[in-house]
Amino acid sequence: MMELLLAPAIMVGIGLFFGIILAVSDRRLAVKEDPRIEGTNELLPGTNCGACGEPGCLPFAEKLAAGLVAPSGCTVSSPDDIELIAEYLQVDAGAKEKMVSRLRCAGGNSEAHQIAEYLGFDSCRGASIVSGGGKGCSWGCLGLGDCEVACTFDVIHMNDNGLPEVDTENCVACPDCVDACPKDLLEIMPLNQNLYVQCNSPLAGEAATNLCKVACDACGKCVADAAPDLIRMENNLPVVDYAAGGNAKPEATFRCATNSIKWLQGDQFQEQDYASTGGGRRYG
Amino acid sequence: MTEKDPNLLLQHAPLLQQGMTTPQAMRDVLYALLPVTLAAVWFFGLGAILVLLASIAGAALTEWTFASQEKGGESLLDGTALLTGLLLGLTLPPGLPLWMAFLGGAVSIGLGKVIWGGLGHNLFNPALVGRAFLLATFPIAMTTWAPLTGADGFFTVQPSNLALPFMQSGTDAVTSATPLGLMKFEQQSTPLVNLIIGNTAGSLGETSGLLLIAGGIYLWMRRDLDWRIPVSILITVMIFSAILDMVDSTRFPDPLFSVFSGGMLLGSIYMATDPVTSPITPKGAWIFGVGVGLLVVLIRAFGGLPEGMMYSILLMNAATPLIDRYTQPRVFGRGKALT
Amino acid sequence: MDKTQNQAYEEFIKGIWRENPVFVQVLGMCPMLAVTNSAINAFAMGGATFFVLVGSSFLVASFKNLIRKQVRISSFIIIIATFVTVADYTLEALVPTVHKELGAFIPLIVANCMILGRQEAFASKNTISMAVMDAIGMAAGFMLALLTLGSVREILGNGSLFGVDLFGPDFEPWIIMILPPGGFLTLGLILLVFNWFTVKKAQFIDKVAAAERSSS
Amino acid sequence: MTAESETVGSAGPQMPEIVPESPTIRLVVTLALAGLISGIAIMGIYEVTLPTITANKARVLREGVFKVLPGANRLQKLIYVDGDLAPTADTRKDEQPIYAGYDMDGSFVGYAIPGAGPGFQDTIGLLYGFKPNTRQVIGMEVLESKETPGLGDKIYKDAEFVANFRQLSIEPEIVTVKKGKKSAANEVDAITGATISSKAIVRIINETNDIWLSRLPEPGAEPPLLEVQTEAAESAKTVD
Amino acid sequence: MNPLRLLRRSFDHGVHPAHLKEQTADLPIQRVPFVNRYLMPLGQHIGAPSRAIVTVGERVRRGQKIADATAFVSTTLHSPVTGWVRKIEGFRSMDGSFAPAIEIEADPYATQQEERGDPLPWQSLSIEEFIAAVQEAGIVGMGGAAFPCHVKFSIPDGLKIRYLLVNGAECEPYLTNDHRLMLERPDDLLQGAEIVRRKIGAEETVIGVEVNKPDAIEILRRHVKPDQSVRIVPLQVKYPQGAEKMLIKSIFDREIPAGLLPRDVEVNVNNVGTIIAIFDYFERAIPLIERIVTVAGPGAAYPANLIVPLGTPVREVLRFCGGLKEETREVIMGGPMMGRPIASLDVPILKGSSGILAFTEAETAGRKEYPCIKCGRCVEACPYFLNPSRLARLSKARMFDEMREYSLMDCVECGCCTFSCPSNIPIVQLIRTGKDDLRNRKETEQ
Amino acid sequence: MDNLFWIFISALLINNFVLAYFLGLCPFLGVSGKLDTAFRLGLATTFVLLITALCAWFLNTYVLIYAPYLDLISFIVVIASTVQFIEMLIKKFSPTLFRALGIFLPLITTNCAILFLAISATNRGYGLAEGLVFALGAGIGFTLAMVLLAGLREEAELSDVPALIKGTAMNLIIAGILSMAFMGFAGLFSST
Ligand SMILES: Cc1cc2nc3c(=O)[nH]c(=O)nc-3n(C[C@H](O)[C@H](O)[C@H](O)COP(=O)(O)O)c2cc1C
Ligand SMILES: Cc1cc2nc3c(=O)[nH]c(=O)nc-3n(C[C@H](O)[C@H](O)[C@H](O)COP(=O)(O)O)c2cc1C
Ligand SMILES: Cc1cc2nc3c(=O)[nH]c(=O)nc-3n(C[C@H](O)[C@H](O)[C@H](O)COP(=O)(O)O)c2cc1C
Ligand SMILES: Cc1cc2nc3c(=O)[nH]c(=O)nc-3n(C[C@H](O)[C@H](O)[C@H](O)CO)c2cc1C
Ligand code: SF4
Ligand code: SF4
Ligand code: SF4
Ligand code: SF4
Ligand code: FES
Repeated sequence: MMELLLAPAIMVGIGLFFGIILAVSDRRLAVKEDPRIEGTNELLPGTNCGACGEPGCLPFAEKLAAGLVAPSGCTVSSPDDIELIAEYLQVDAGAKEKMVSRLRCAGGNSEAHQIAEYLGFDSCRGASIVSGGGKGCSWGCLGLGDCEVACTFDVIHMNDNGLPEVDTENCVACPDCVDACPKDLLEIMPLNQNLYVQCNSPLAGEAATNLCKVACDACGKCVADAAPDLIRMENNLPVVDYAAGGNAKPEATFRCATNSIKWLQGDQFQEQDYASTGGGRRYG
Repeated sequence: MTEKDPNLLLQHAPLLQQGMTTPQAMRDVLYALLPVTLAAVWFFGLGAILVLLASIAGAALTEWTFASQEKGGESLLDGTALLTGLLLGLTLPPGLPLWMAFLGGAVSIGLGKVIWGGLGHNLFNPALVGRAFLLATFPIAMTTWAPLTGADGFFTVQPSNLALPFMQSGTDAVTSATPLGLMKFEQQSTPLVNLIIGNTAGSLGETSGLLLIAGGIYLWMRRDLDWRIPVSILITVMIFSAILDMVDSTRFPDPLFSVFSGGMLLGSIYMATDPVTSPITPKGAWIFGVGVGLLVVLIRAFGGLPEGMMYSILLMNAATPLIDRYTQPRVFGRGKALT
Repeated sequence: MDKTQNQAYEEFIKGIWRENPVFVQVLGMCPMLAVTNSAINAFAMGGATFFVLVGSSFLVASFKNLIRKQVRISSFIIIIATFVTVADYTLEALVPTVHKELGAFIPLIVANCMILGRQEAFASKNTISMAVMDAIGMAAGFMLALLTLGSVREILGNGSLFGVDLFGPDFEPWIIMILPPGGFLTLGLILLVFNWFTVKKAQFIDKVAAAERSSS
Repeated sequence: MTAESETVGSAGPQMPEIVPESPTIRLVVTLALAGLISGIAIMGIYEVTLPTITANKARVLREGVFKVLPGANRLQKLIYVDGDLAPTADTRKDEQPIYAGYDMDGSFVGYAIPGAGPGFQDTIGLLYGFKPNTRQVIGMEVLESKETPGLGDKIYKDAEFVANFRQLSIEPEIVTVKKGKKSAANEVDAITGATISSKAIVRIINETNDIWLSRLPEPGAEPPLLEVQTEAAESAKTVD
Repeated sequence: MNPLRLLRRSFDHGVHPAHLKEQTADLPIQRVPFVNRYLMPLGQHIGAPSRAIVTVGERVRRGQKIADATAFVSTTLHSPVTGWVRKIEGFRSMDGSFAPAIEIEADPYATQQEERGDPLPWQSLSIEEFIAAVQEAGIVGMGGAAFPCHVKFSIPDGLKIRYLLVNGAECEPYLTNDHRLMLERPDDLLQGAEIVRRKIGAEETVIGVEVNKPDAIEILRRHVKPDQSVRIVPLQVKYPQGAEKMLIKSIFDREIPAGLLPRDVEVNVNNVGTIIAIFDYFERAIPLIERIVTVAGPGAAYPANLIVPLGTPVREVLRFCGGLKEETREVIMGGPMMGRPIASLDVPILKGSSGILAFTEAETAGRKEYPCIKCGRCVEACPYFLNPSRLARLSKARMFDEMREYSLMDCVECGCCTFSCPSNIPIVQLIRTGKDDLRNRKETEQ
Repeated sequence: MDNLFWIFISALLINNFVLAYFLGLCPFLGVSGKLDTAFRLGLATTFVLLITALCAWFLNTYVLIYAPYLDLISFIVVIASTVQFIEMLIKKFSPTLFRALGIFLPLITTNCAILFLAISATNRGYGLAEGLVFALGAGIGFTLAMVLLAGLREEAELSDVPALIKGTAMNLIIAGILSMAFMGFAGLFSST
């Protein structure tokens, strides 16, 4: 009988002993931290991509819990997830506008000229330090795909024309590609800003079009055709300023001789068919 | 003057190159091993050629199958797969069934190289990964040492060589013991002359000390190997075996025996020096060598196995990233007060 | 009714492939590698794990409302440890030879993170029936992994499967397979094959989807 | 624990609960209660399986002892206390027993002595039979070893090797010689390719002898078989 | 410290490329004729670009100031020819980008005779006036870096210069312009050095020359005048002996700590060409409007050493010496180890252009890249004791923290690593890419 | 003394907990990405192993002689509680030490190396000194394996490891090769 009682007795003893020690020390030794941080962190996607502007998900969670940022700052989470976090923290989700990465260049293999051949480290950053990489237009895309490599979410793919295509649907607007491009051609912007200038060349007239068929020659027609103040010329390039002007309309693009201002809906470079141009990456 | 501009090339400076290329270095090692290979055939007969070919075939085939697909078979051309196969073959016992040698070659390249991303990316010596695998997989066959060529002379092929794939080699093999085995288990020494010439039992390529050293000198003259590694290994081994020998000369062999027996020379000249898996810094090379030396003496003197060269190199391969990390040279103008 | 049945099936099936505890979640590696040098041992370990996982999931799901968050881990461990002790003694009584082979690894089931993980992540938040289905699925997935590994290692390492000789006496066993390195290497290669399958499957699905898109 | 369980989450994000403070006393009681229930459960299974397990163990032990002491079919457990070998029924964990084997008539056959020591890979545990009047080892059985299959495991799989220990003199001490070189009564033919394991066995026996021989009484003065204790001895809980 | 070092006058590591100087070493300096179009980029030096002070259409005289300094680390530009300003706008520059430049059309009827003025009374100038004069002359370092010279001469309070070190190492293969200057104008060089030495208050002038130019050492030794405090030091032939930190290590056995400058070890380093430019300004009142350029390389039809007015398009310089051979594939400005390839022959000669090298298929093609085999040759070549193999791999993987940890920024891009790499890895290029990455990152972090 | 030495060497090299016994694989595979972290985890584990040896000895000597069947459950409860208690102490009194080592403690308590140590020290009948030496050898051996793997993984980070094998598969294979290399220590100091 003694035997039989011994096991439960020991277990209860151990349980009580440590239960009490731990409970007491929990009170005495407790170091306070916001328990919601961990909870919030669990709700975040955990990709640590940095799209929110923080070094990772946990720091973002800390700021969330402290009320310094809104849940919608995480562009990776789906709207439902954002709602969930907002609900959990009892805060407002914040306005969320779909942002995507856009390429300020349309001069692929079939439009822009090479003036010299580049050989070496197979990357745009590498090429850009060797006399600019040999592309005639020294502001244009080098087409070696650093942005493709940098994209954490695998939504950038080089097309047959040697230009990166962003899958706008899945782009989460993290700035990886922006950071990677040595020519600073990618920019993060709201998806619904449809009027977009796909050129980065500050040259005007023939100087521009000699280097690239689709370069903006700074003729200014688009400025004239758009709502007043919506577009202005700066450094030989049109700048669309949604804050300053009225409604953007596709009409502004109609008279552009070089097709460098576009009315974009969804992905860039949709209508082009490059199969006929021979395709392939420009170098090796 | 051509009126038309040449289509200029943009290639980053410097445009001058020293001249040595990686495939050339690999070929040099193959050349350096040629005499050793011939000696293996001389001592062990036709069977040696078969074992070497089997392991080279295993290595080359694996390289070709896996590593070359995207690069269009080019990676075979740099010669490293052949070298790995040959080096593995040289560490195998003469009587090993051919299918095992083939498997070893395949494992060397498969587990030792391809999986890591191919040439230059592996962190363990591929040939030794293959050998360690074989030793752990077929310990009996791998420690059964066929004697030198017998009556058949050149045409000697051990019956065990011809075992069917996946089948045992049979137990009737004539065996002999390696100098190290004799020393360890029977406290019996082998004359130094035999060790230097190479007419002793052992792995195909490890027996002839003289030719191994000659090849090493060739590689050193061609600047293909880091002399610090073999030198530090051999010195460490000499010092520590001398100490042990003084303590108990029946149990522990003398320094020269230690250096000329077993895989010591093959390992320290050709395998510990594998550039890919040894430290890149000069100081690291010294540490690496001393580490290999200490481990070899430890395993040979106190371990369960008579030979420890392979394990020592593999263990130091594992430590190489750490060694490299902590032996970075002092950058010019840094870490020193203005003098 | 139909819906819950579906869901129960879903919980069950996910553990076997999509969320396989070993191949996908990489949990419970220690028992996985330590006891899989033969298929029989793998089977016994799988069985014991099955018993412990299903039993403790059942209990945890039953008492989930009683267990306070602060002491939930401790309580889970006590529950699991109890089941393990039961399994341990039962095995020792019924199959002493297997028990001796498995050695210390039966008690170590307590530390198998997969089991605790399921309590934390699933059983303590779901109904009893779902918890049990999930546990069965996970345990089956674990068993599947154990048996795969155990069979490969036994076939190559010993020329037999479940103790039955396969290749005759002349077979040269690959001894490394039953040694520790063999465990690591085989599991690594199996994971490689698993990844390969997953990628191929994804590619296949992509291809089908692309074909559908272009035809429509 | 927490870090591991994070990787487990399966069904997408679930709302983490915000834990309300619970009174300390409740936590302690929950734990104690869990302990109580578990204690009872374990006690239960232990009681249920105990007879079978003890019987199993006793059988293994008996088989082992009888194997290394040919001719014996009864045994009794002995421990060394205060300079004396005394029969005992129960051993504490820190006590190392040996076994005396007796034949049908109850006359003494020899001692079965357990020993352990490092082998090639891990500890080797064994039991050997020792006959004090001839000062011979008369049987040896490996109980536990992790030696390499195909090589080291020959120490118990190779009948020839095990046969070495049927009639092995321990004077002056047992030595290993190369296979086929056995020429004296105290020599053991090593297994080819597993010299280390062979030597380990011999060394373990020699070392165990060093401990036990001095503790054994004069030949002829062995403790007699105490009938009352046989049952208890058979149900001895542990061998190792 | 290696006691032998003082004997052999060298630094540790480094490489030994073939000298390849035979092509031009014996060719006296010639003057290229004037052409009709010159292009003067406003940013020819390190530091802030200059500001044009002429207008389109304006007539300018040879030697007339056409652009002014915009900051202390900035300098002036002078018209290389007499003619008219035609354009001031973006032109393709050496690095491939478009940068503002002044286009001048030469007056075909002008004599283009430089107006040799009176010597400046340099003896009586205060150090501040001297520095202002150097800036006014538009003189920059001619050793390659094109660092505004006057900045180097302004020594902060508390520091003192003991040695004026004249860099005549010319360690780059092919180049012989410094060599020719030393041979042809030894007196001017010694006098120029004397001017600088006195002005910056140095005790001694040390001229370091690699021993593969024995004639230069000879001539200089012979021409030293008793009142000139000059020492000629022969140096071991080893690349990059001419890098100033290596030079100081070789000659004075002092290691300049990372981040510090020669002046912190009481030395001021100047290239031979720089000293000559200073001589020209103070003794002849000619500002920096032309420089010596070596045209060489396997692709050059007629190699030469030339006096070239700044702003002359490369195409015209090449045309003067017979153009490029058919098989030419690459044209490099500067030496083969550190020079930069150009994408177009229209780019002009700048203040820092020491050479135009043309390379053919043989030097440029067939460089198959293999993976790094960690052979350590680059580690043993790097004169800065970096781990180039690792830096290259880190740069490829964009591991920024590790790049800093391994002192990526300390690389001077000398090219020893790439030179010695058996796997043909473009290590320097990778390191430069990594440097750019790190710099951009620092910007975005701020 | 000899015995203690062999226990130490055996746990450290010959029967390395990770590479020969497959213990503590969760942290071995999970926390070996960074050298620094791996090293600190190793230290923390060594510490917990030592505590475990102490607890196990205490339980074996004073509690389990009365109820041996409670070994498993009492080990796990007592060790976990003790470690948790120590963790709280460290967190309170040395935040730096906590950040360096303490954060790993909860991770370690549930790993199987700890439990194995307690159980096998019991089964082998180790006394206090033997238990502690065993724990020390095991801990250092674990740290050694961790540090080697972490160094290799950091280096492999810069290699072109094929995507299919990157991650756990690669880590397992590295562990396999390491384990193969550690086989060289078999029989160390037992052959004499
Ligand atoms: C993978 C491997 C496992 C081994 N296992 C054992 C073993 O378990 N027991 C043993 O005594 N020797 C083992 N050996 C062999 C020993 O290292 C040693 O070579 C052998 O004991 C020497 O015996 P011999 O002198 O009869 O050849 C093994 C060798 C290898 C390569
Ligand atoms: C790798 C390297 C090599 C150099 N080689 C030379 C050289 O051969 N001759 C030279 O005058 N300057 C050379 N320099 C430039 C010197 O470091 C230093 O900038 C120059 O001598 C200073 O003089 P300056 O400002 O008058 O040009 C080299 C620089 C580097 C980084
Ligand atoms: C503020 C400042 C002061 C300098 N002072 C000196 C100096 O006293 N002596 C000198 O030789 N160079 C001086 N330099 C120039 C550099 O040492 C060096 O010539 C220039 O950075 C190019 O060197 P490189 O050709 O080796 O890259 C100075 C540079 C700066 C930015
Ligand atoms: C001096 C030298 C030694 C080498 N030693 C080996 C060796 O021991 N084993 C091997 O597989 N490859 C060796 N190689 C070839 C090559 O480095 C090896 O295949 C790479 O490890 C594969 O990535 C050697 C190469 C050189 C230049
Ligand atoms: S956008 Fe930039 S990074 Fe992308 S391919 Fe073009 S140049 Fe390269
Ligand atoms: S219409 Fe086209 S070419 Fe003209 S300014 Fe606008 S974008 Fe440029
Ligand atoms: S380029 Fe940089 S890394 Fe390479 S050798 Fe020169 S200083 Fe060293
Ligand atoms: S020289 Fe080239 S191959 Fe050798 S270590 Fe350096 S980068 Fe690697
Ligand atoms: S299962 Fe062993 S540490 Fe997790």
